[in-house]
Parts: sequence; structure tokens; C-alpha cells
Amino acid sequence: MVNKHDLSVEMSGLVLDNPVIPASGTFGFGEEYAAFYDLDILGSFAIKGTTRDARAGNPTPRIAECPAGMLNAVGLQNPGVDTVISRELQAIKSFFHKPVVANISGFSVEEYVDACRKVDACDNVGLIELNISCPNVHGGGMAFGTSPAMAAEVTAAVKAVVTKPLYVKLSPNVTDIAEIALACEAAGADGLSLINTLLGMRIDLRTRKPVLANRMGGLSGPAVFPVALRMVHQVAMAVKVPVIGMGGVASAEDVIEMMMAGATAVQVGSQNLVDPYACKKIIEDLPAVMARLGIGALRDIIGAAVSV
Amino acid sequence: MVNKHDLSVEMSGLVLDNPVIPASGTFGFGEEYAAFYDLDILGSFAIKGTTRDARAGNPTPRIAECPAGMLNAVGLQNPGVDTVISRELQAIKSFFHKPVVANISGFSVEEYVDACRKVDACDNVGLIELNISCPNVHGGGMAFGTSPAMAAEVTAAVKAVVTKPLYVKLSPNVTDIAEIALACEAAGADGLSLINTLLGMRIDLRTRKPVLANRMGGLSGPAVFPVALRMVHQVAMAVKVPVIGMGGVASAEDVIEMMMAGATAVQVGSQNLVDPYACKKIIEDLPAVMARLGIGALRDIIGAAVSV
Amino acid sequence: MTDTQRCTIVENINIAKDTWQMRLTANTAGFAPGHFVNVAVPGFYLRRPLAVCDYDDAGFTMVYRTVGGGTHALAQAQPGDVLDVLAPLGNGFSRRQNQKVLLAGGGVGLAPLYALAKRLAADGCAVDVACGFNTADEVYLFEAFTGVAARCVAATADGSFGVRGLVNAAITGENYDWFYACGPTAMLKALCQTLPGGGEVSLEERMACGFGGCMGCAIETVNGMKRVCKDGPVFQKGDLLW
Amino acid sequence: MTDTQRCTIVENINIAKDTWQMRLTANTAGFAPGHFVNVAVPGFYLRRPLAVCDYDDAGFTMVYRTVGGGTHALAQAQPGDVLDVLAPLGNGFSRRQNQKVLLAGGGVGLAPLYALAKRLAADGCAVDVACGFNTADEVYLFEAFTGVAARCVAATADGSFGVRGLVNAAITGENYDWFYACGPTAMLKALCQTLPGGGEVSLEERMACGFGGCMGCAIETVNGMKRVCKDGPVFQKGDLLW
Ligand SMILES: Cc1cc2nc3c(=O)[nH]c(=O)nc-3n(C[C@H](O)[C@H](O)[C@H](O)COP(=O)(O)OP(=O)(O)OC[C@H]3O[C@@H](n4cnc5c(N)ncnc54)[C@H](O)[C@@H]3O)c2cc1C
Ligand SMILES: Cc1cc2nc3c(=O)[nH]c(=O)nc-3n(C[C@H](O)[C@H](O)[C@H](O)COP(=O)(O)OP(=O)(O)OC[C@H]3O[C@@H](n4cnc5c(N)ncnc54)[C@H](O)[C@@H]3O)c2cc1C
Ligand SMILES: Cc1cc2nc3c(=O)[nH]c(=O)nc-3n(C[C@H](O)[C@H](O)[C@H](O)COP(=O)(O)O)c2cc1C
Ligand SMILES: Cc1cc2nc3c(=O)[nH]c(=O)nc-3n(C[C@H](O)[C@H](O)[C@H](O)COP(=O)(O)O)c2cc1C
Ligand code: FES
Ligand code: FES
Repeated sequence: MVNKHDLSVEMSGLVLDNPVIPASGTFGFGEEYAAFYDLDILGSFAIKGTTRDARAGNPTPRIAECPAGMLNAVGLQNPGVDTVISRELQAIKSFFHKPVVANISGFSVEEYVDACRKVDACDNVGLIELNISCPNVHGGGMAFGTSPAMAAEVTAAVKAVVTKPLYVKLSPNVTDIAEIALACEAAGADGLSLINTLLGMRIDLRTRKPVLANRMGGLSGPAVFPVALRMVHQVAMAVKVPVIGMGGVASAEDVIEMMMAGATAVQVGSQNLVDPYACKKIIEDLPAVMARLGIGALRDIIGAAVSV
Repeated sequence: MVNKHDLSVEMSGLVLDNPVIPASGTFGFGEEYAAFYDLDILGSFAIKGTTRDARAGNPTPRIAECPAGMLNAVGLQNPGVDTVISRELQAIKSFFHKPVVANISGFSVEEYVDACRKVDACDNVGLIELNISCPNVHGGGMAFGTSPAMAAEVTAAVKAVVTKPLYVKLSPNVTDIAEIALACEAAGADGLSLINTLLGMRIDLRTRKPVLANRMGGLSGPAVFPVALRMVHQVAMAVKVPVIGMGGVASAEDVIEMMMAGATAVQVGSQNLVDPYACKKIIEDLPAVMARLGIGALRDIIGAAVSV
Repeated sequence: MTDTQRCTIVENINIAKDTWQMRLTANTAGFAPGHFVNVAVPGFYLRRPLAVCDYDDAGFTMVYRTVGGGTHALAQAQPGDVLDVLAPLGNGFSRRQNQKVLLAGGGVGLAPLYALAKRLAADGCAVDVACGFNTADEVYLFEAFTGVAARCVAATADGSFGVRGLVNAAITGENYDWFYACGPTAMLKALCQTLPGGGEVSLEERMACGFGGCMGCAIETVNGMKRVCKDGPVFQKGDLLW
Repeated sequence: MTDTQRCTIVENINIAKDTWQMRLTANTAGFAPGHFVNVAVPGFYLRRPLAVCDYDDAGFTMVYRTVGGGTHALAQAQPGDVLDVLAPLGNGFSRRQNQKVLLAGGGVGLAPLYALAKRLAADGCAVDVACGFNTADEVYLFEAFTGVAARCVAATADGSFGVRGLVNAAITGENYDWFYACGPTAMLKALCQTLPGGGEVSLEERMACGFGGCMGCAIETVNGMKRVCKDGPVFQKGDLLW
């Protein structure tokens, strides 16, 4: 019964057993989740956003709760690309035997290029996800994600030095996301990944100050799902390269909805934090949901709702 | 006890007994709600978005549910400004004895000007809210809301013909909302009103088609609260004129959070649809919540979290 | 008077395949056949519109199909649980006296016709009921209708119960003074186009408020835009642009 | 092993002003003093981190203050209700044997010290407990601590119970081999700065996952960035940049 359902998808030559990929920043470097279940059931997973140099991130509080979601302002805390390569990517090999998605952030074209060149050489990196959309760091990331010209510039510069598929992760905090996606595609992106978090804020009524030390943070979780779905749909209609959809995915049904909107693969972020088994449950639920909806092969529904 | 708490606020010379205003499109022309409670307890209320000419709106389905929110694609169904003035604004006088907020939409500068000039002459219109941000109509509304130059143009043109305070209602579907707010302020807006809905989409898994006949619709409800709060905060920091905050407000605490972010008055939209008593409950809850938080006069907390 | 009220579940039972019947205590002043209620389901943002199947002084009954998250959650509710219900809503069916009437219901659309059948019978009408189901295991309320109707015929798509066919196969009489119908849109359209006399149908639309505040459910009619929740859900055959 | 489990509420009672004690059945294999759990509260997106106050083979107890929506919702839960709990979490307190130790707890921070006091006493330690509360009506667990501690002194800010003052006013002994503290950050800082010997404190941070996956709770320490949920919540006095 289960085998009748084909979950595999293909992105830029990379074949995934299923489209479910834990999203960057919500899965660490995998280790904490390997204690809960065998990660080899995943399509792949995206490592914590990595920068050329080590970063301590933002002061706490970094987390705030919202209706059906959360804000984070972690601020790209990571040990830097060299340590990620020598320690984390090696450690991953002991519990995950598939290629991972290397999520790379930066504050200048040079930094992106340096970090990407390095991870590109790692044998267990299957795909590079260029994060040009982190809302939680000043003077960097997000600026690239809100300007088509800058997005194209960093894409082209990185594309010139990498051999692995290069996916650019877009910011939803823009007027026209398709415009930015098209600029990245034209600059050589092999695919697009979206959405990163929506910029939000909460105030502590008792202290009358923002809850987050960083004042603002990124909204994620089910609350953003309809916005993410709309943007995935807009980008999928605009570009020819594959799209990785994410934002608020919490169930097998949500994965299918994202794929119908045009996603080839789907990332699951915040839901891992509130339920460490989230991705496992989604993967296990998919065959039954597909059966109920009359879906034989998942790849057949990619963009089903795009061309109407 | 209750009288110790001063709920009144002032916007451009208009004094409201309290800052709670049902949002345009979620309160019809008041009649349906007058059956539930005495509307005179409200600070004011915003009438359904009115255009120069009558509009039938979009085909159904116009509504889709989302986690902690909803999509709508009503598409500005309204009987046109002349009928609104002759029938609705007259009828309102029998159950609401305060000035209302006239929400005006349009598809060209001319249309906005014509409709605003007409409602400006109505004695029970206290404030004009220029909706340049409706995501559910093609070739109009939203385009004004995403371009600073167009926003300024329509603001200036309307400002030239009206005598009542003119508030411009901004779209959240932009990269830099403060930039648009500043353009409107410079063009003569007496205040800003935000946010309108975030563009979103849902797909029906059974039909594999968008749920909404219009494909996309506007997301509202608690899900958007953190994004709305952030934008209210950004705009309040940028401009000198008052800001009406809205987006996901569902409780007295949310009203206070919006005001601490910089709002002088607060609109409540979708929550009225799921609970017709929403605004009544919020107004009744405010004194106790203020007491708990040590707030004497609501106006004292406007922008409390802005200047830190 | 239409109002929100907290209703206690008295019974919530599975009466046919994917079909549940829930009885709630409620103040039913103002309830009439064809009215619906808008039920807040914990964990879901919008209320769920459901028709009143039957009512008396102590409360009312609804019959619902489990189709998505909200109705599946409702099916989990237990007697004693309390639901926030906005009721009664809508215009309701018209009254007829001493006439020969047809009630045609498809699937879960049969439910709101039950209170109607009782009232029509009490008002001296000869009530014929035609009900359509997919399969025998989806049949519900058939016995109850048989008790109030002059004649009650069922059709199933696969012939596993009653006659084989769609609901029109279960319409055995002729020359009705008036018909009432509720069910899938395709069925209602077909009935309006084929049944000779006058009649009325109860429509469904996706709703936000259910009480006329949002225009979320408005459809075009011969009399202009009409809200299914407030101006309907019952529309005269001649009102519709079918 | 840290895992999610469905725990049934056995008891949920108001034990002091705004203070509730909840007992749940659970598999407590691996639980130790200083551990916390992350509780899913229906209707809220993030889990709520709460310390383990006491545990045995059948389950565990937590004490929580009603401060916001999540804890107020917890206070509404009834015996028999089931909660999804992720447990055990954190590093826990260090073990000491046959030493003279001080346990200082402020308000709800007293709770996690209870299981600790029991273990220390069983391990031959002389346990002095100093507890600080705002007012007499907030006092809880005092009797229970008196039963396991060598000495138990309470301080209230207004002097309405025990001595008047902050928790340090309740520290009556000297020359402790080690101290353990939990409570408001200001209190912990003050204790770390004034108490002469070594010791450890249990910290609070806003958390998303609680198991080390998100870096949401990471603070700077002398050993670099550390996650309060995974590398803590217990930190040695010397680890902190206070
Ligand atoms: C006036 C009226 C009376 C109704 N009476 C009954 C009845 O007596 N028994 C019964 O089983 N069903 C009835 N329905 C349909 C019922 O409202 C839907 O089946 C139900 O809302 C589905 O909710 P869900 O969460 O299970 O499905 P989901 O598909 O998960 O719901 C998602 C959203 O879509 C809406 N929706 C989905 N299907 C429909 C639909 N067919 N009509 C309106 N809204 C829909 C839901 O209300 C919700 O807002 C009626 C609908 C209307 C408008
Ligand atoms: C390791 C640890 C152990 C704890 N043990 C206890 C305990 O035993 N008893 C107890 O009463 N409290 C304890 N707390 C604090 C408790 O987690 C918060 O009081 C609770 O989460 C508040 O939830 P709320 O919904 O009522 O408040 P809200 O303010 O509405 O919560 C909003 C968000 O902020 C978070 N939050 C608010 N206050 C705190 C806080 N002080 N610490 C961490 N997150 C917070 C909530 O978890 C939620 O995500 C502990 C915190 C941590 C980190
Ligand atoms: C705690 C946290 C940390 C994140 N860190 C990163 C990151 O380092 N790099 C990145 O590209 N995205 C990061 N994100 C964004 C997620 O990868 C994802 O794009 C977003 O959360 C939307 O998906 P979701 O709603 O499923 O969480 C982070 C999100 C969260 C919640
Ligand atoms: C059904 C519906 C109709 C709306 N119609 C209008 C409108 O006509 N004019 C307008 O300016 N905003 C309209 N809005 C937007 C609301 O006024 C408000 O800006 C938005 O819903 C955010 O607030 P909320 O989250 O409290 O609903 C509409 C919103 C909804 C849900
Ligand atoms: S559902 Fe709101 S007007 Fe009908
Ligand atoms: S809360 Fe996620 S790492 Fe600590």
C-alpha cells in the first residue's frame, strides 16, 4: 500500500526520497534531532545558517510567541564556516547518510563567496542555499534580499565559484517577490527557496518594551502559511527553475498544498521546535493523505494549481 | 473604579471616547451589529470600503480559513458613494450618534477625488480613510499603496478637496512601509491607517485549485498581529502625524500593545466576524487591563515602546 | 433574537458513514425551518455554518458530514462539552398550508428539510420527500422522514438502497404546488431547471460572519447582490441566475 | 531518554496566591533534580518550560505561577486531562555528598529546589533552605521543605511571613560548601556576587524548542555561547559573566 505511493522528487539533478526537508535554523546541525528519530527518513536537511566568520548572534530574549507562530531574532549564531566544515559536517555523517542543504549567510558579496566556495567542496553538501533574507542581522542579509540588483550580484558571484546546485533563499518582506526571483534566476540561480521569516514585533505590556532584545524578529509558523503559499505560487509562475517552498508547514496536507502551489520540495521549520517529531510524522502521513486525494506520485502535483 | 481610567484619545482634533474602531469591511454599515449591542459605546466605526461607482465585487468563494486568520477577496462590493450617502450614512444616524470613518477606495485619482469630495460633505463623517491598499481588486487600489509617488499623488489630490481629517490606509505588501507613510505625510495626510490585509492564498486539495475564485486574497486576523505591530511601530517612528493601528487585534491587551507600538487609535476587523461582540468586550475589558498594568490614561501609553 | 449562546452537547453520534448527529441544549426562541447556526470550533478561526435539522423548546439537532478539520474536531466533542453557537441565522423556508409539496434533499442537504417536513405536515400539507445518497451506508434520517411524510423515497447512486440514480429518480409524484430543495449545487440547478412549478432552494457559500457583516457570501441574483447568510440561504427558484 | 509523552493530570490545585501545583502521571526514567519539562498548552504555539518540582516512579509535580495566557490556561485544566510533555530537559543540578549546602529560592524558583533538597539530604548533606516571597499569601512548599531541610527560613518583602527582607535575609548560616539558587535574575546575580563559596544557579530564558535545536535561548558565558535549555539551565557561578 505504502509503496504504491511515490514520494521522490528531483531538484537540479539531486533526487530526494521525499520532498520533506527541515528548514535552516530550526534543526541545528541535526544532532539534537538524531536523538529523537533516524534522520535518514528525511529527504534532506538544511543546516543552521552559516557565515564565513563565527557569530555570537543577538542578545536574549531572542524568542517571542505569536498567534499560531513565533518570532525569532537569533541573529545567525554559528561557529563559522571552517568549524562547520571540520566539525559539524563531519559529525553529521555519523547519523545522516544523504547530502545536506548548506545554508549560507553573509554581509558582503565577498563573505558569501568565501563561505560558499568552502562548503561547495564538502562531499556531503548536496545543495547550497544562499540566504539573502535574514531579517535579524543589521547591515547585511536582508538588504541583498530586498533589491533585485543586489540579489543578482551576489547570486552571480557565488555561482561563478560553486559546482553544486545553488538555490537562493528569498525574503518575503518585499513588494514584488517574483521580480527578485527572476533577477536571481537570470544571474544563474539553479532554484529558489522561500520564504524566510516575515519581519514582526511584540511588546511586553508590563515593561512597555519590545519582547525581543533585537526589538524586531522574524515571524514563522502556521500564521505565515497563506503568505508563503501565495509567494511560492507567484515565484513558481514566474521562473523556470525549481522552487523549495516553506513557511508554516505543519502537516502532510500542508506539504501537498505547497507542492500544488508550485514547490518541488518543502521545508519544515518552526514545527520541529514545538514537535521534534514533526518531519517524521509528516513523512509517515504522506502516503495515506495521497491515497485519500488520489495522488500516485507526489511529483505529479507540483504546480497543479499554477496552470489553471 | 472604571471612571478612574481615561480611555479617550484625540486624532487630528477628533476626540474619541475610546480608541476602539471596527475596521472597514468587517462592520458593514453598522446595521447588522446594532442588532447585537448599542454601537454608541464605540470610539467610532469605519464603513465598508466605498467607491465612486457601485461595485458587485468578486465571484464566490470569497472567504478561506487560515491558521489564526482568514483570507477574503470580497473585492469592494458596495452600492457606490451616492447611495452610501443617501441611504447608509442616513440610516446610521438612527443607531450611531458619533462621527464615522468613511473608507474610500478607487481605481484612479479622479475616482478617489470625486468620492472623497462627496463624503466630506456629510455631517456624520468625522474622518476620511483613503484605502490605497486593497489587494483584492485588479488594476487599482494596491498599486497606489505600493508606490510612494502614486501614494503621494492621490493623497495630495484628495487633500486639496476635503475639509475633514484625511488618513491614508497603507498596504503591508511592501518592502518599506515607512517610505510610503512619509510620502503620504509630505503630501498632506493628516494621519496614517495600517495595516490592510497581507496578500495570501489557499489551495483546495480536493479540486487542486485555489479556494478563492479570485485566486488570492487578503490575510487578516490574529496571524498578522506581529507584522502589523511592527509596521505600526516603524511608521510611528517615521512620521509626526497620528497612526491608526490595526491587524489581528482581538483583545484589550492587543489594543494596548498596538498603542504602545505607536497607535493613537486601534481598529478591530476580522474579530468582529467571528465574535459580533468583539469590540464591546474589548471596550469593557480595557479598564481592568489598564488597572492591572498601572495605566491611568490610555493616551499616555501611545508610542511607549517607540522611544526606548 | 439572533445571538451567541453557550450550548451544551447532549448527544453526538455517528449515524451514517462520515455523518454525525449532534443535539445541543439551546434557547431556540425564533428558530424556524431552514435556519442555520454558526458554530465556533475550538482551534479554528472561523465558525462553521451548519443547518438546523430539528428543534424544540429544549434545544436543537444538527447533522454534519466530516469533511475537513472543523467537522472532524466536532466529531470528537463529547456530551457535556460546551460550544459557542451563533443562532438562529438566515431567512428560513417559506410557509405553505394545505398544499402538495415536494422536499428534495441530497446527502447532508437532507437535514434542514426535516424540521420543514414536520411544520408542513402540521400545516396540512401533503409532503413527498425525495432523498439522494451515494451509497446505502450514507443513508440517515430515512425512518424519521417516513414518519412525517406522505411518501418518502430514497435513491442511491449505486442502487444499494432505494432506487438507483440521483435524487430526481426518487421524485415519483407530479404536479406539486411547491418544491423545497437542499443539497449539492449541481443537484439544485438540475431541479430548478427540470421541476415545472415554483420552489425554493437552500444554498451554501463559504462564510466568515454568517450574519451579514462581511459580504463574504454574496452572490449575484436577479435582484442584485444578495448575502447567502442573511438574505438567504433560501432563495426562490426565480431569484437565481440559473 | 528525553521524549514527548502524553501525561494525565492527577491533580491541579491552587496552593498560594497565583501559584498552582500540578501532578501528572509520567514515565520519569532519567528525571533528576534541576530538570525541566516543556509543556504543550492547547491553543498556544510554543510549549511552556516548567521546572520539575518533585518526581517519583509514577509521575512528577510542577509548581507554576499564572503570569500570562499559557499558565492561566494550565490553571483551567482538570484532573483526567492529558498534556503533551517533552521531558526530561536540561542538565540538572550537580550531586554533593556529606556537605553543608545552601538552597536559596525566590518565589516560583523555589520549586525545582525541592527534589534537589530531598536528594541532597539522602546523600548525607546538611541542607539549609532560604526562601523569599513577596507576601505571606504567596508562601508555598514551606512545610514540605521544613520536612527535608536541616533549617528552613523564609523571608517576605513585607515581613508578613518569616523575616522581613529579600531572600538573603533568610540566609542565616555561614561557610557553606556549595550553594544552589533559583529565582529572579536580580536575586541570582546578587547571590553570586555576595555568597563567598562556590555554587550554581538555574536560569530562565525565553525558549522555543527546549532541547537545543534553535539557539533561541543561548547566552554568553565564560565558555562562549551556551544554550540555557541544553547546556543549562544550571550554570556554575564561575561560568557566568556576572
Ligand atoms: C448555510 C449553510 C448550512 C450548512 N449546513 C450543513 C449541514 O447541515 N451539515 C453539513 O454537514 N454541512 C453543512 N454545511 C457545510 C459546512 O459548513 C461545511 O461542511 C463545514 O464548514 C466544513 O468545515 P470543515 O472544517 O470540516 O472543512 P474545511 O474544508 O477544513 O473548512 C475550511 C473552511 O471552509 C469552509 N467550508 C468548507 N466547506 C464548506 C461548505 N460546503 N460550505 C460552506 N463553507 C465551507 C469552512 O466553514 C471553513 O471556513 C452548511 C453550509 C452552509 C453555508
Ligand atoms: C527552564 C525554565 C524553568 C521554568 N520553571 C518554572 C516553574 O517551575 N514555575 C513557573 O511558574 N515558571 C517557570 N518558568 C517560567 C515559565 O516558563 C513562564 O512563566 C511561562 O512560560 C509563562 O507562560 P505564559 O503563557 O503564562 O506567559 P506569557 O508571557 O503569555 O508567555 C508568552 C511567551 O513567553 C514565554 N515566557 C514568559 N515568561 C517567561 C519566563 N519567565 N521564562 C521563560 N519563558 C517565558 C512563554 O513561555 C511564552 O513563550 C521556567 C522557565 C524556564 C526557562
Ligand atoms: C529559530 C529560527 C532560526 C532560523 N534561522 C535561519 C537561518 O539561520 N537561515 C535561514 O535561511 N533561515 C532561518 N530561519 C528561517 C527558516 O528556515 C524558515 O525559512 C522560516 O522559519 C519559515 O518556515 P517555518 O514557518 O516552517 O518556520 C530560522 C527560523 C527560525 C524559527
Ligand atoms: C471581509 C473583509 C473585508 C474588508 N474590506 C475592506 C475595505 O472595504 N476597505 C478597507 O480599507 N479594508 C478592508 N478590509 C481590511 C480591514 O479593514 C483590516 O485592515 C484588515 O482586515 C486587518 O485587520 P484585522 O486583522 O483586524 O481584520 C477588509 C477585511 C476583511 C476581513
Ligand atoms: S458571511 Fe459575512 S455577510 Fe455572509
Ligand atoms: S530553546 Fe531552542 S536551543 Fe534552547
